[in-house]
Amino acid sequence: MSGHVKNFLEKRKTVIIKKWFDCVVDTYPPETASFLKKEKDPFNNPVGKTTVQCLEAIIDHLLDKRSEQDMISHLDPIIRIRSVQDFPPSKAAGFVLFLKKIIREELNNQKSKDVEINELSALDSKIDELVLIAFDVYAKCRETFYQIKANEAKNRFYKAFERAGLVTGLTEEKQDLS
Amino acid sequence: MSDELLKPEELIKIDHKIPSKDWMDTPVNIRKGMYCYASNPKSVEYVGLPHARAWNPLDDDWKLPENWKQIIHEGFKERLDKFRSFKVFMDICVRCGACADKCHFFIGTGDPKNMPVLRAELLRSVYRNDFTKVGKILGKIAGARELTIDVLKEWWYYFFSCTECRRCSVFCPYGIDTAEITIMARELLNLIGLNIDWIATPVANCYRTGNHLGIQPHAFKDMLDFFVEDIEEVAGGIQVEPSFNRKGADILFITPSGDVFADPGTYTAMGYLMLFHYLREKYGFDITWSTYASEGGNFGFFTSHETMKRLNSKMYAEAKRLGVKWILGGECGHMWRVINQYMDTMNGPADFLEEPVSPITGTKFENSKSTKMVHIAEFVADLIKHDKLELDPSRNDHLKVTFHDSCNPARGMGLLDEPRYVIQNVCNHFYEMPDNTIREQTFCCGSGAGLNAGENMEQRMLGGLPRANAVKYVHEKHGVNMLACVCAIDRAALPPLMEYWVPEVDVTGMTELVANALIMPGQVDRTTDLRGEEIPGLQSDDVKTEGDNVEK
Amino acid sequence: MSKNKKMYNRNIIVAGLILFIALITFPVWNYYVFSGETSTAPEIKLSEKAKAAKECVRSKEYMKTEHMQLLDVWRDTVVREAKRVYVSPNGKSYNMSLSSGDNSCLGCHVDKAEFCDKCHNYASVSPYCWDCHIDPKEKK
Amino acid sequence: MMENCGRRRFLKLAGISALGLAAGPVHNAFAVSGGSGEEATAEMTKNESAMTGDHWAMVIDTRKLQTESDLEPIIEACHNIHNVPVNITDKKHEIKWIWPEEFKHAFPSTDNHYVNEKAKHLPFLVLCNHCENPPCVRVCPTQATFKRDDGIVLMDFHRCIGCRFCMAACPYGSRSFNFKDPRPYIEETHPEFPTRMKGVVEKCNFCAERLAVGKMPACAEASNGAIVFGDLDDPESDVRKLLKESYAIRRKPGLGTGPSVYYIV
Amino acid sequence: MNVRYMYSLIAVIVLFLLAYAGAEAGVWSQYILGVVIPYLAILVFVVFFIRRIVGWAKSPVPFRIPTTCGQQKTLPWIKSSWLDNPSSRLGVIARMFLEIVFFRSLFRNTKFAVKDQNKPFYALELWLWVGALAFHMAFFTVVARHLRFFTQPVLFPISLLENIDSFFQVGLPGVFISGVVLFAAVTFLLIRRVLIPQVRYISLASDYFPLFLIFGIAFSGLLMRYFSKVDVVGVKEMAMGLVTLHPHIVEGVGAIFYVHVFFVSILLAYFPFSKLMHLGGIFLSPTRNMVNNNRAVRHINPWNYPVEVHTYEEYEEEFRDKMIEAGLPVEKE
Repeated sequence: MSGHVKNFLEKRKTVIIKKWFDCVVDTYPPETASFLKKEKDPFNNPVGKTTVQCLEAIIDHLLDKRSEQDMISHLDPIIRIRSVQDFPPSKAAGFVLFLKKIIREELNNQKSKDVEINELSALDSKIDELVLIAFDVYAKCRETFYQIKANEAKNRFYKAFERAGLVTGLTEEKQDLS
Repeated sequence: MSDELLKPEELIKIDHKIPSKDWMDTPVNIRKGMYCYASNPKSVEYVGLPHARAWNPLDDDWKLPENWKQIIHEGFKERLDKFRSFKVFMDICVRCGACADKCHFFIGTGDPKNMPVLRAELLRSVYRNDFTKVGKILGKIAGARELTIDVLKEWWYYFFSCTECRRCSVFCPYGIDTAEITIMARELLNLIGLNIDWIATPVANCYRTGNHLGIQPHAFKDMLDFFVEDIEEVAGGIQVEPSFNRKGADILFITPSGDVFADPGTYTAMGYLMLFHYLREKYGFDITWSTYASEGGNFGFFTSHETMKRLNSKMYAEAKRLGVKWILGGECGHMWRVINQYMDTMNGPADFLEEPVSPITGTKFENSKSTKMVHIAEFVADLIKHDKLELDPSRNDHLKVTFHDSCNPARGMGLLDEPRYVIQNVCNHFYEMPDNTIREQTFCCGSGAGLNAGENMEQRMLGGLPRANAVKYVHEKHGVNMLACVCAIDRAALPPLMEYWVPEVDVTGMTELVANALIMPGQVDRTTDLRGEEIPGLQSDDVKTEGDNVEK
Repeated sequence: MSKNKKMYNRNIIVAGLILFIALITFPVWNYYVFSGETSTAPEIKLSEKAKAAKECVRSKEYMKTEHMQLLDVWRDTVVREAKRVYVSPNGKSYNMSLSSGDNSCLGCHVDKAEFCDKCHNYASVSPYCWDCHIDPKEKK
Repeated sequence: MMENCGRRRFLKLAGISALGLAAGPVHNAFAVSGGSGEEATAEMTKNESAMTGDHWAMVIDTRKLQTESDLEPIIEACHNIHNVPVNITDKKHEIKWIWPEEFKHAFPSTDNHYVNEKAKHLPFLVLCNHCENPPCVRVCPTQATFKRDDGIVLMDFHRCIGCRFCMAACPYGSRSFNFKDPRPYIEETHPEFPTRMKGVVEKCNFCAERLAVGKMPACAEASNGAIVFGDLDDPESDVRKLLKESYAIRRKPGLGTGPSVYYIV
Repeated sequence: MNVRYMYSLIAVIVLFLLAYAGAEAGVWSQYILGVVIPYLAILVFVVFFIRRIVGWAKSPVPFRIPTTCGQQKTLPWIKSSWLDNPSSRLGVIARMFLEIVFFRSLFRNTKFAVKDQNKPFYALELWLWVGALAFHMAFFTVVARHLRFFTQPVLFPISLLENIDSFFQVGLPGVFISGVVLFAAVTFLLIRRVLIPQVRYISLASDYFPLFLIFGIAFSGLLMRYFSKVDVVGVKEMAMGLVTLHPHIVEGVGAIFYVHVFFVSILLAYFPFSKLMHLGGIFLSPTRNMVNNNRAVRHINPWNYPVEVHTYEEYEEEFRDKMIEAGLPVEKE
């Protein structure tokens, strides 16, 4: 991809992140959204803080070459949170798509002629790729989550009983889910 | 197709600006993963609580007794007359909002009704309607509303989404304690048979067998016997000999049964055994366990004051029967809130016991001279201070430890420095989490007060997010890999929490760390910790520990 | 269960309430027990000269409530703009001065104690005019 | 009209102009019903006899003031009518508007080391120089010291908060600070002029209060012609004439403050 | 538009119009506004305030449940937090004092921020604390200052307070800082409630009403002092009339005075029925006014009653065989 889009993203990074963050945060109820936006303490506001950090990282590395593994690590923290919050999968992972609209808006605002249409569609497909990765991450998080859930009782009680030899006959079937 | 569905404009449009409806007009939405199953009628029946029945929170019909409104109203009135805290807290909140963002559930879920002030308003609105003139006259303008089935459902959902951790109370200028309000609300709900099973069944079990899992006495002993074997293995041939229900022992030991039956609490239990063995060998320390009072934790506390008292009574009863001098309490959170703030008042005076004195150091535990029950952290800290324990902290060198203050010992008792003193004497690598997430400002594990069930896992993950987030911070900054705590619910709740948010961090009890570092009399070289894991550096060639290949 | 008649922590709460009532009613008992001073507002006694003049620089009502504002304006105008003559709405000229000369405030209202202090004391107003300006009568 | 002006300033000072804006209409509404709703129709003017000028200045003919005793009546005249507390014995707390100074202190920047013997012992009468570029005005945080259009550097004692920045800024030491209540140290108070209060700075005012009623400054009046006062911008004035005739110097000219007090030597 | 604050705003506007009309209507209505209503308001305030407190006092404190915000008193060599986790009466008094006078719990609002990568620092999130403290302190000062109207001769502490309050001698009449601060603080608290969505969400009409009312009181007060002057001597005469129980009306005092007095009366009468009772309630808050000496001194619950328990005998009865088999000692073989 040529440098125009990259330059543009770099130049308008703060604005784009700000807008994107606002969009993502507005997926929460308004009372909560204001808290997420306002509260600066990362320990009193892990959701807001994680969200903004992840969005930054994604923008920074959006156009990198070898990005798939990196992108997973950038998307993981935010989706890890959203996947246990009250969102359907489309919303939990779909926030990535807000980026398309925001970038277009920004391009219009800037009346930037540099970025050509084919560059833009290349960017779009990058974002599409990102969404797919986001869904992968989402699925992975849910999978982990259910594993934890399934293992909990076992880890908590069964394991101890088993170690104590108070449970017999199931050892062959034992499979480690962790 | 995707064009139609996922146009960003549309997504944005849909998600933007949800009209802000008045909270009173927003009915509760009981969501999967965010609530606990209804109580099993058998459990409710066993302890003789009213209106036992099978019901499902997701159903429209909760099979309430005919006169449920009257029951609630009368129960409300009775509690206002019995508890000044309740009455005052119903009246004086100014809704300043200081508590709003202090609740871990609000921080994690973002559900506005999880703000402590609003949680309390759920009850207050009905209070105004039923018990104040202004509310009766002005109605909704005065913030009053009638108790309807929707309001009741809201109560049930949100008062079983409070872990009674009291963090909000720390910041309230009037000390309004949402825990206190939640306790009252749960009492009211129990009057019409609305409880959750993760509370009701442990209550019944504790009542009958003495522990919340319903483990019968022989199994309890078996379990400890197994620890004896395990200790022999990991501690190089040490043969510990716990005693049970032994009359004439000096001291009775009571710990939550979670330590006996659930990982990683079991390692803490092994720690107790090793510590007691060490003290017996060295100083003739004389302590007994009980199978009757084998549960320190008190799920009655999450049901009603009366149930709490019924379960708690076993401690003094057993101490009296066995004729011990005083009671030593293990690591537990709400057990200690009950002991510290309720036990003596409810089931005392314990005049058949002696004022606690450490038989080893001679230290008088002045602060527990009436209740006659000493916390193991106080007891061990005193031993270490008097140099009565031979310790090798380097045996914990593979651990980088941080300490999670459990809500109840922190905000209902003030046990902050004792466990820190102990841990810092048995570990060389100790790191604190940020100031506003520890001590009296500690974040809840998200699973306290009976919410430690399996079905509400999302709720627990979100409630524990602020805690996990602070752990993650020290993990990333200092490489912390072990989260210590002095609470059995923590030891049950934090491992899955860590597994989801910070998979590299494990959970331990304080006494496990002590036992790791303790140089047992007559031990041969110990190369593993209590978990049977090799301690790097003590082995001729380092073997990589297992935990490392857990998938991300 | 509870008889609903008994008060708990009775002593300290009753003591607190008595303190509360004492505070609320302070002005009343302070008046009856300690001061007992007449409560009517002081009458302003006009000097002969003022009586003769019949009118002040502005109307009586205006002066009653706004005199401090007027003086504030005067002092600024005099010091900062060097304007010292006040032509009142009805055309008369006055020397814009609190205390100097016959045509000043005190030149007419010659008795400061009667004219100023009485009301100021009553309303607990302590203007700092007299820290610098000199009442000609008190002149040492 | 003037009163409006005054109120505006008051508001600015009090920092509650926002409240004032909101209060305006309500005030008017109430003004009709309660209190006094009188329209401000009074006018404030200068005295007819007031002396006006564009740049008041003073020329001191040191040739006519040879000894301390020549100066004494002048100083007394000033301090008397201005209620300057002259009985303060503690030198550090002394208050002075106009006083004698040795040549080397009055004119330290003169590079002539060998001043003639006469000048060396001559007492020079010094006072506030009413500079064209007064440093004291620049530093005053409350505008208590300000420069009038007619060149007089004046103090508004009402506004002085006693920060003493002006004292630090004045290169001539023309200002004094009231460390204590001055009244007990005044022999006979002069009711025409106010005293000062504790914590206020004071200095010579070029007898602004006398000019306002058409009188010459007290020192000039008491000097038997040794001190001449007049408008520097008026070519016909006495001061201009004098300066044309004789050689005059000013204090510390190098500082660029532009004193309005000239000394004929 | 939020109905909750609209209700309150409209209520206060209606009250204003009532008072304004009353002040204009004639001497009889001025008498009602200036004498009858203030007396009634005080009476309602005192009687119902006491009733409310007594009501609270009739409920016992069955358990000792202080919120502990620091280290407990324990082993002698561990430094305990005598203030945040008081183990003595003195500690409780100090804790309550700091809470009531300086709103210490609100002050606790620390925030953590990571500036550069690894340098965390703590900042205090103090706006609510500053606003609330300024509001209450200023309110108290203003009330105390008003005693100059209710005492004759004016007591020394009151004039002293006035002098301090008007320390910055700005303009004439001198500006009282407390009045301006009160007005600013009440405006801040009001705006905060309206603008922060989180706080707006939890606010009820009864939260806005006193704020609007106090705003009205402060505003009318400032107006009277600085802009639309009233006859202060007349005001004092009327105030002294109330105090000496020989009430009367002084004519020509100005309508705004009646508005001011009416607002204050409404506030007083409203007080005991509202959240404003936190003034009294804070003294009775069990989480703050109790000593944390739970394990050292037994607390008595007046309604403690015996409960049904599962005795050891019942327990042994059920599990005796298994216990014997496992080698556990039993009472009855």
